[in-house]
Parts: sequence; structure tokens; C-alpha cells
Amino acid sequence: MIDVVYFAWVRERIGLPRETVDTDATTVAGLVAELSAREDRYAMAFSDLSALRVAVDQELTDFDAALDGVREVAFFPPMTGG
Amino acid sequence: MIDVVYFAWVRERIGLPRETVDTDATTVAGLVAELSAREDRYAMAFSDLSALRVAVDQELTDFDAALDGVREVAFFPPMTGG
Amino acid sequence: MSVRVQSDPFDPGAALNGFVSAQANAGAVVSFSGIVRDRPEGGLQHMEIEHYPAMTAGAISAIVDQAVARFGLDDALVIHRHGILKVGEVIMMVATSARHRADAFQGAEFLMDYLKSRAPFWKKEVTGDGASWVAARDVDEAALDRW
Amino acid sequence: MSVRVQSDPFDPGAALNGFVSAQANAGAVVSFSGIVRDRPEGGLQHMEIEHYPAMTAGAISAIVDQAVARFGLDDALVIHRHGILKVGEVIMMVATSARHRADAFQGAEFLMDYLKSRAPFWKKEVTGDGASWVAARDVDEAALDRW
Repeated sequence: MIDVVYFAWVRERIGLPRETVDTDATTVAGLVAELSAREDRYAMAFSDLSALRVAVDQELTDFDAALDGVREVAFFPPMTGG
Repeated sequence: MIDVVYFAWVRERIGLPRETVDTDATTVAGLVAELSAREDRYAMAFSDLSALRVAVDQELTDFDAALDGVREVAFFPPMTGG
Repeated sequence: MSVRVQSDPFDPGAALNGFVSAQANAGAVVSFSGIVRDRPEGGLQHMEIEHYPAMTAGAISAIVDQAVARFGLDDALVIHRHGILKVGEVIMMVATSARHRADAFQGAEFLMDYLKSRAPFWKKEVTGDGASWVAARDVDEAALDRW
Repeated sequence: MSVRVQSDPFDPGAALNGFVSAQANAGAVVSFSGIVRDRPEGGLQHMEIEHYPAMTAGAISAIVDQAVARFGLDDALVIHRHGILKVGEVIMMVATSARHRADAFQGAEFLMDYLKSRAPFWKKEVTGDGASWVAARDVDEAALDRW
């Protein structure tokens, strides 16, 4: 079980800020594929991975990051702080 | 008649902050030569021109600047503001 | 080092004075303040800043630690707001201190470049016509290449 | 644009807040504050800053005008003290504003580099052993080459 959290327009497209996912995926990319297969709103949110960023357990990482022992995965657009 | 003003260690070496000079010099360098010929304290203050800066009528300039119509010449070490 | 993430307004002048008076060795203090501006075409009602609470302070602290190590900073401060901000309000502030000014300037620029693109904040502009997420600018991502 | 040359202390935080609140268009404000520091070997009783009253404000204004034109600054502020200053006192402050942060940072660095070496101030350090004029640093003169 992994907590998946969404921010900004990813949250708006998927329609929820957080969910718990029971997944067999071993990488972030595998998790994205599983989610995208669920419903159109996920497929649309994940349609262009170059427009997305991912953090695993609150650390920025890549889509090929492993999910072993991971508790939280976050998806969001490029950050616009400052 | 030109007002000549001195700052920082130039002022201290020459021993006064300001004087009025009746000069025939046509350039700052000529004025420096006249002053240096007066007394040792001037000669010492002007012994290394690379360690000095000059302003003519409150504008930074070079030692070859002309003195035509000039009212005030200032001599001082490199500035240490900020 | 101090990192503050908050929805409440803050007083940049008071923050600067507190930072300056805490410096025992540094002779140079640089600050940056970011202010909410209307869009060039006008009409901004307010800005909403979303963030990732579980990650934000840690991500900023990691950026601060990098800046301190790299530029030999004596001290650094980051304050960043989230929530609803009106035009003219101060969104965020950075302050750095060092013995010499070049390090304080570079440290502040490094912090700003990384906070822009690596701290988990997202800005949304709300106008009478609706709301839109601010797109990351290529120039901001490119700014990281110089470090 | 505002240039203040004074012997009285000033409040950097109040100056920053005044500057920030006067900005109608700029989203980025950068400030620099210079603080009197003891010498590495200690013993500083106070610093004396001499200046050239007839020239100082004009020389600073000319530097400010250059910075504004070159970096497209919305606004700029310089406050510089002269006279006797103790350790921990703020000697001077610069603030710049621009639409984007890179211009505000560059404008402030440009101002600092030129104020260091082209504004008519001279610092003297007074210790128990006597007094000595602070020598200009080669690195400060060299800093002008980048502009």
C-alpha cells in the first residue's frame, strides 16, 4: 500500500488530493501505467510525463525510481516557487 | 586660483584639508609637480601617483586632465566605500 | 539557518533587522523579497500558492544547506508564504550573510534559483475570468545550469 | 531613485519596507547591507568614514543612473553613512527593484561594485594601537571589469 498525492493541476485533473493505492508496480513508471489504465482522468493527467515531476517519500526523483519500501509518491507539475 | 582639497592619508600627510593655490599649471600633473616642489610633505604625499586618485570639479579624472576653468582639484587614495 | 513556511503575512523589514542583528562575523547581508504583481494584461484578483506540507520545509532546508556549504555563508534565512495573496503582498524572502559581498550575493541567487524550481510550491492566478496555474518558465530551469 | 548620505544611523528594515511598499510594478527587490566588522585579529574600537561632501551624492547618483539604465531597474535606493561607526552598526545599504529577479540582483551587485571603488569614501580603522586607513583591495577594483 502506497499513499499517492497530487498537487496543482494534477490534483485538479485527477479530482482528488490523495489516495491509498494497492499496487504491484516496482517503479514509479509502473505505478503511472497502472493508474493511467484505470480511468481517463488518470490517463489525461499522466499523458505527458515530461510535464510532470515526481517525489518519492518527499524527495524529488525520476520516473524510473524503485518503489521498494516507499510510503508516499507525489505527482505534480514543475514547481513555481519563489 | 584653484581650490585644492585632500582626503584620507593624503590630507594627513600634507597636513591640511584644503588650500587655495595660485598656479600656472595647465594640467593636474603640472599642479602636482608645483606642489611637490614646495615642501617634503607634498613630495612625499605625491611620491607614488599610482596610489592616488584625482577629481576635477568633483568628477574623477586622470592626472593629464586640463585645468582650464577648473575651480576645485581633489587628491585622495583609492576609495573604500560600500 | 532559519526556514519559515507560513500562510500568515510577515514583515520583511523586521525579518531583515533580526537577521542583521544576529550576525556576529558577517559584514555583508543580501536579501531578496518577492512581491505579488498583477499580470501585464491586468485583472489579477489574487494569487493562490499551493505547497506540499510534508516536503516543503525539508526541501528548502536541503537547498539552504547546499548554499551555506558552497558559498561559505555565515547564515541564511528563507520565509515563504502559501495560501491566498493579494497584489502588493510579499510572497517570500531570502537573506544570506557572509564575510564578503560576492558570497552573500551568490548565495542569495543560488537560493532563489533553486527555490523557484526545486521547492514544492505552485502558483495559481485568479482573475474575473477564472483561474490558471502559472507555468514554469524555461529561463528559470535554465538558471540552474550556471551552478 | 533615492540617495541618502548621512552620519546618523538608519533602520535598514524600515528602509526595506518603505522601498518594497513604493514598488507598483516590480516583483523583485534585492537589498545589500554592509555591517562594521572587527578585524580578524580583533581590537577594533571604531571605524571612521571620511567622504567628499561636495562630490558624494552626485557620484552616487551617477552610479545609480547607470545601474537603472543598464538593468532596466524600476527603482533604486542607496544609503551610506559617514563619521564614526561601531562594530555591528550598518554602514550602508542598497536596494534595487525590477520585474525579474536577475535584473534586481545584477543591479544591486553593479551598485555595490561601483560604490566600493568609485564613490568618494575612505575608511579608517581605529584600535588601541592607533589608526590605519583601510587599503583598497585589488579584488574590488577587479570586480569592475565584469561590467
